[in-house]
Amino acid sequence: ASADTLRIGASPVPHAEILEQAKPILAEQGIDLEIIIFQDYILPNTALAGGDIDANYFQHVPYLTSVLAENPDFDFVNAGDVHIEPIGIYSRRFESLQDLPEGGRVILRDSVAEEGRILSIFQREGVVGLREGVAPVDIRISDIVDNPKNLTFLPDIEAALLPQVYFNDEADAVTINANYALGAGLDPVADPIAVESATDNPYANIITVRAGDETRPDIQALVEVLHSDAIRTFINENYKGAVIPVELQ
Amino acid sequence: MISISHVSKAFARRDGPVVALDDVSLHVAQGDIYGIIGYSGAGKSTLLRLMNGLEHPDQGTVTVADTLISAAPERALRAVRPKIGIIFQHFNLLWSRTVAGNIRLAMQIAGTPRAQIEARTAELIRLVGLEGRAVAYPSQLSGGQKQRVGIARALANNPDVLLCDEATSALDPETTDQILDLLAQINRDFGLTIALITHEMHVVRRICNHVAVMENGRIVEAGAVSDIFANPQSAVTRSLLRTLPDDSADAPNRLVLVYRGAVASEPLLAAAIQKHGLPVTIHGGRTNKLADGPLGELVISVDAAPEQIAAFVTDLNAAGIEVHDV
Amino acid sequence: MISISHVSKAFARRDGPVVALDDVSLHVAQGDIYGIIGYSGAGKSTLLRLMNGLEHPDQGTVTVADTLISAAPERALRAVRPKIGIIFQHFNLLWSRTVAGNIRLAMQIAGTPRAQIEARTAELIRLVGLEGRAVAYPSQLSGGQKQRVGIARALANNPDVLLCDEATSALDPETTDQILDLLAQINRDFGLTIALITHEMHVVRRICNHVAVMENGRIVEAGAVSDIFANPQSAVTRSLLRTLPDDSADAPNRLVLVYRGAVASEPLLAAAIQKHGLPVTIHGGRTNKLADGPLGELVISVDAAPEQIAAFVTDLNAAGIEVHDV
Amino acid sequence: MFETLLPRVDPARLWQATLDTLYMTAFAGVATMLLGLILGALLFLTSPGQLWANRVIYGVISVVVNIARAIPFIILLVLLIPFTKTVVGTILGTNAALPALIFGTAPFYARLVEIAFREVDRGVIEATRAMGGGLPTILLRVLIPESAPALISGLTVTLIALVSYTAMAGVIGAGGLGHYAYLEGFQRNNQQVTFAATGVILIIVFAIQLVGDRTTRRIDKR
Amino acid sequence: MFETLLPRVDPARLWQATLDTLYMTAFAGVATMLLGLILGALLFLTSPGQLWANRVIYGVISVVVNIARAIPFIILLVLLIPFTKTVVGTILGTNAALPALIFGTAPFYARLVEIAFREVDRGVIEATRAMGGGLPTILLRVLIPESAPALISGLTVTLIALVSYTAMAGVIGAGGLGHYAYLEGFQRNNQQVTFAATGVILIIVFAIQLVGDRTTRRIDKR
Ligand SMILES: Nc1ncnc2c1ncn2[C@@H]1O[C@H](COP(=O)(O)OP(=O)(O)OP(=O)(O)O)[C@@H](O)[C@H]1O
Ligand SMILES: Nc1ncnc2c1ncn2[C@@H]1O[C@H](COP(=O)(O)OP(=O)(O)OP(=O)(O)O)[C@@H](O)[C@H]1O
Ligand SMILES: [Mg+2]
Ligand SMILES: [Mg+2]
Repeated sequence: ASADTLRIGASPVPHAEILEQAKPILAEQGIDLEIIIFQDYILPNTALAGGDIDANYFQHVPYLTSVLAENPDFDFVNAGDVHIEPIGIYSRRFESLQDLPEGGRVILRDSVAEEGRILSIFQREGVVGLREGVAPVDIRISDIVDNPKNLTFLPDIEAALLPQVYFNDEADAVTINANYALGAGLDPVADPIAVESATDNPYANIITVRAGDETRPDIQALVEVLHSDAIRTFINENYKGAVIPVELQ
Repeated sequence: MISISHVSKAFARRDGPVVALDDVSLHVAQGDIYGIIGYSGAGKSTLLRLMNGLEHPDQGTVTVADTLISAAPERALRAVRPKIGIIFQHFNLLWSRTVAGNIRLAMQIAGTPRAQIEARTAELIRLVGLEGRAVAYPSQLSGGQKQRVGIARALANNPDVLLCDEATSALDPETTDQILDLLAQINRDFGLTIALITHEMHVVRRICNHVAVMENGRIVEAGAVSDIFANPQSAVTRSLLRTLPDDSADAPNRLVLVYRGAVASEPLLAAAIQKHGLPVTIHGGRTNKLADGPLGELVISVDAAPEQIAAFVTDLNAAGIEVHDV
Repeated sequence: MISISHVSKAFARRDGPVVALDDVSLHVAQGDIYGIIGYSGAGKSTLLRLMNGLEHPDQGTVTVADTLISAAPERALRAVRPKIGIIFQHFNLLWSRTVAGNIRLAMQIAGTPRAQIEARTAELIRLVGLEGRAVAYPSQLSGGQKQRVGIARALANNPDVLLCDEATSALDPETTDQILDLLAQINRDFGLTIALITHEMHVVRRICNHVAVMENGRIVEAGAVSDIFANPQSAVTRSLLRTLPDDSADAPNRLVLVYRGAVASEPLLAAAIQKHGLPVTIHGGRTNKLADGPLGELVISVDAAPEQIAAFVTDLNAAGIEVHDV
Repeated sequence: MFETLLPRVDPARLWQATLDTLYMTAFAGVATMLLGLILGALLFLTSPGQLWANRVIYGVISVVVNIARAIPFIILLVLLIPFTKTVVGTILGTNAALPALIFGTAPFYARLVEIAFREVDRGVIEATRAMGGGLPTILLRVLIPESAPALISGLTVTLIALVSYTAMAGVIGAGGLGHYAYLEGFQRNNQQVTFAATGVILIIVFAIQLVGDRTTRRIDKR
Repeated sequence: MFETLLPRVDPARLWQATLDTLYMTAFAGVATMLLGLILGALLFLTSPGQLWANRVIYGVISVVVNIARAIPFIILLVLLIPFTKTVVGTILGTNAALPALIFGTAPFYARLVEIAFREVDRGVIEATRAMGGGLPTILLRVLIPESAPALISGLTVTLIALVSYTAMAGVIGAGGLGHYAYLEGFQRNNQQVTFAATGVILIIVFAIQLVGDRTTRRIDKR
């Protein structure tokens, strides 16, 4: 039976929650899905490279690309896109990013993989200008070249605490990942003052496996289940637009 | 001043209780120097600790200076304790404080003004002979020096009552005498009441006016020192009395007769007295069984003309007795 | 057995060094019981601690049983130490072990077989009079009881050399005598060499054959006990000797004469001796200055017919002397 | 020097993180010491067989102390948000981290204080009582000075734990070296930052240890 | 009962988390105790003025101990990956968490052991040396028994710190109550899980404290 065990590393929310839905379905196919939760973005890839897990599910393609560039000994491939989590920007004081005052304070989560992603929203709204020629995933706050409002970006807060930060009105704007917004009773579609677009979003979260494993039947079964209607329905109903299943070609 | 009435006290132990005090009654009047003697483990320390409420009796009452110590709440005890000094058997000094610091503590607790504390501390250090060691820590002191710090500390607040648990056991005789003289003087001048545990009879003899003899948690004999010394009733007392040293060495115009070995047991002095017919006062003496045979010493004084004495001494010398003139 | 040669030792202190030992030399022969006396702080404990290497001299050498203790590495010291028992001034018992456990420790260190340990422990507990207290912890013992545990522990390994630092200072005279007799017996039977610090002259008198008198870190006098006692040279020694008690109370066929107050100073006995012409041996006696006046006691024996003695006693009684027949 | 040795470390940020760590450690350290002493003294005095022996008070303090020690830091942080908001005025930054840091480490020090007090010779406490000394005297003039070496060593241990504890305060933007090492070094796979930040942490830790050891040895007069 | 009182808590998962915590605490606890005793004894014996006084050894142990205490847990975890992989065979799960837990807490206990040993009466150590006792005797028959109350209390403190420390081991999938409370309770905003998991942590903590306190009092014969 152990031959049928598939060990997958995942971020806690929503990745692990989605996998939990897939677990009974895979069990019917004789695959025992073992979910290992990671809270950081380094160890899941370390564990994958070391063979401690068979796959992981926490990162998006731009992040994987930069990881592979930095770690030549990693040989990973994308076994399939699963979902997109559009990031929302919330404010208790203002209606839009353009309304943010001179010298306003913006709070970001402490995930370096998402800094560039969030700043891109500010660029899209015309509030800041970013350095040209830097890959989105590598953009840092230090890459802001044009900041007419003189906004301050504070990037150090644990993602799960951000709803509290918002409720306590600690800053002019707070970015909150949709799943945490949902957990805190916010509407991740209606409440934000700016949202990342769901279409053409390069930040689809993927199943990553060691090269060659993408053809393993159990991996393929997993991806298939994650793409199944049952899971798509679960995502849509449970996350109410905060997590969006990827479009299937 | 101190009234102990039908007090009993037992300590719980794995294999049953140890009775430390068994129906003990004792009365120490104001101004008394009351000795408590007895064998090791007789209950002396326990009795003393009842007198300032460090230990509470299972039965009976303890009254000190009109305070019912045995039933007083801690708050009431705190009020009377600065006036009840105690010298502990094991000193109980703070290792973190110097000699001066340890003495100061007692006065700081009593709320003595700072300037007064300094002066008194210096005075006490001098009294117990620790000049120049004021800044030494207990770990740098000899056993007797530690004990003297404990004595100074107990006297710091000019107490009305002083409890001494083997206060001089670690001291040489000279220092012991100095301390005892000091206590006797405070007793005379300020009416200090003292309860004093000791196993040394000469301490009792030197300063106590009353004494209680303890054995197995009971008081077997108590009363005025001269009565007890002259007429010991119990075996314990008699046995303890045998160790008394002699005071006569400081008698005036005295002769010291030393005789060794076989000479010691013969009635030579009596023979000489008979022969010369002199009025010889025998102040004291002792026969000591040394490892290499007996050694006798007698202290006498002779009220006679110098040439009479000289003849007497010559006869004694001829009989093998050394005579020292002091 | 123990050879100390030109040893000096100073302790560093905030305000300059304290010289604890200053050019001290001492020789203790195999089988000696060597007393060390002196005032508090004279350096006695420091000297003793050199003898088992707990302290190292600044200068000079210490040799015990052919081992150069003062320069031996810890490993070599470990080998000889089980045969050098020590009784500490402050006992140094383990609070976590019972009476029996503390005694056992010494034998466990020496590697004694378990069965033997049990038998010897029971024997030692009996020897020091702690029967029934084997399972008590030090915190449940009186001061003297703790000291006796320390004594038992030091004797556990049948040492060749025993170092005693005020080994009986917390003990009553009766227990002290028992312990001293025990030590003397071991000394006789097994040739145990003993170095013994005390401030009690009667301890020296009772068991020592040699004695050294210390003052301010120096040995001011040393030699055979009978020489020193008969002919003390230094002021310290004379002062210490004044405290010797009397051994005569156990003389056979004796009479005890007690006289109080004014009676004490008069030559009454001499007068009676002259009048009756009897061969009176004076074994000893003392004059004690009690708080309420002098109290004298003389121990004599009279080699005469009963009716002669009766007449003699009647005269003494008439002069105000109480006579006890023991 | 920095640029050549550790080109990927931003000295300004490292310096800021160092300041944050020092600030949090110092401030929370002082508060921990005071609160720990008070709680530890209460624990000691109310424990069975001691001067103030009181089952109820001992029980209550024990519960509070244990809860604060047992709860994961981030949950403690969240539980304290209302308190922090009221006292500090914000729930973000170094200041906002202080309540959780203090509540997290003070109970810990309290236990070390309790242990240290229990080692004080009973005879000495008894002597103080015999001189008429009440609780303030026993506490301030006897228990604390007599257990000072253990109190200082315990504080050294606590402060070092606190230094590594401040790393967790990073989750509310309190900065600090631990968080810097984690976020910039570990998360971004920038070994130079990890190395530099950890190095500075070690320097701080050694400084604390050194001062603690020296002080302990200096005041230990046994 | 569970279903009605705390319907949003999965008893099986809570139970599993409890087992994980107990397993990690027990295993790492025993190892911490042994390693801590050894390191603590070395620290004590080699420190200035003690039996084995040796600047170099003391310095080296002090450095190792301080490094392990000062580094943020996750970085310690990463640093230990090669070691863990070799010894445990995997870098994930409860077993993989043990090395980091032990390396994180043993130095801490070592310091408490050092402090406890320093409180042992010098006279007693001296007496043991005077009887010919060497290091093994002094350590096993004197230092440890005479400081046992402080050693046990210190172990209690360490074990409780360990319980809350296991929460951090969750980052490598080690499970445990703290991680469960954080992930399932806090992150998913499920107060019932936070409550239940924290409750179980408290029960464990109190059990440790109770046993520790009892033992301490029983063996303290002063
Ligand atoms: N560790 C130390 N540091 C500083 N001074 C010390 C130390 N140990 C002893 N001394 C000093 O050395 C001198 C001799 O001390 P020692 O203990 O040998 O005296 P002692 O003759 O045994 O006295 P006692 O009869 O009072 O025990 C004393 O003045 C004492 O204060
Ligand atoms: N805390 C205790 N627990 C159990 N037994 C105790 C305790 N304290 C004293 N004892 C016992 O009570 C008896 C009386 O002890 P106490 O200390 O009063 O004797 P002491 O007369 O002062 O003896 P010493 O002259 O040896 O100091 C002893 O047998 C002792 O062992
Ligand atoms: Mg006593
Ligand atoms: Mg001495």
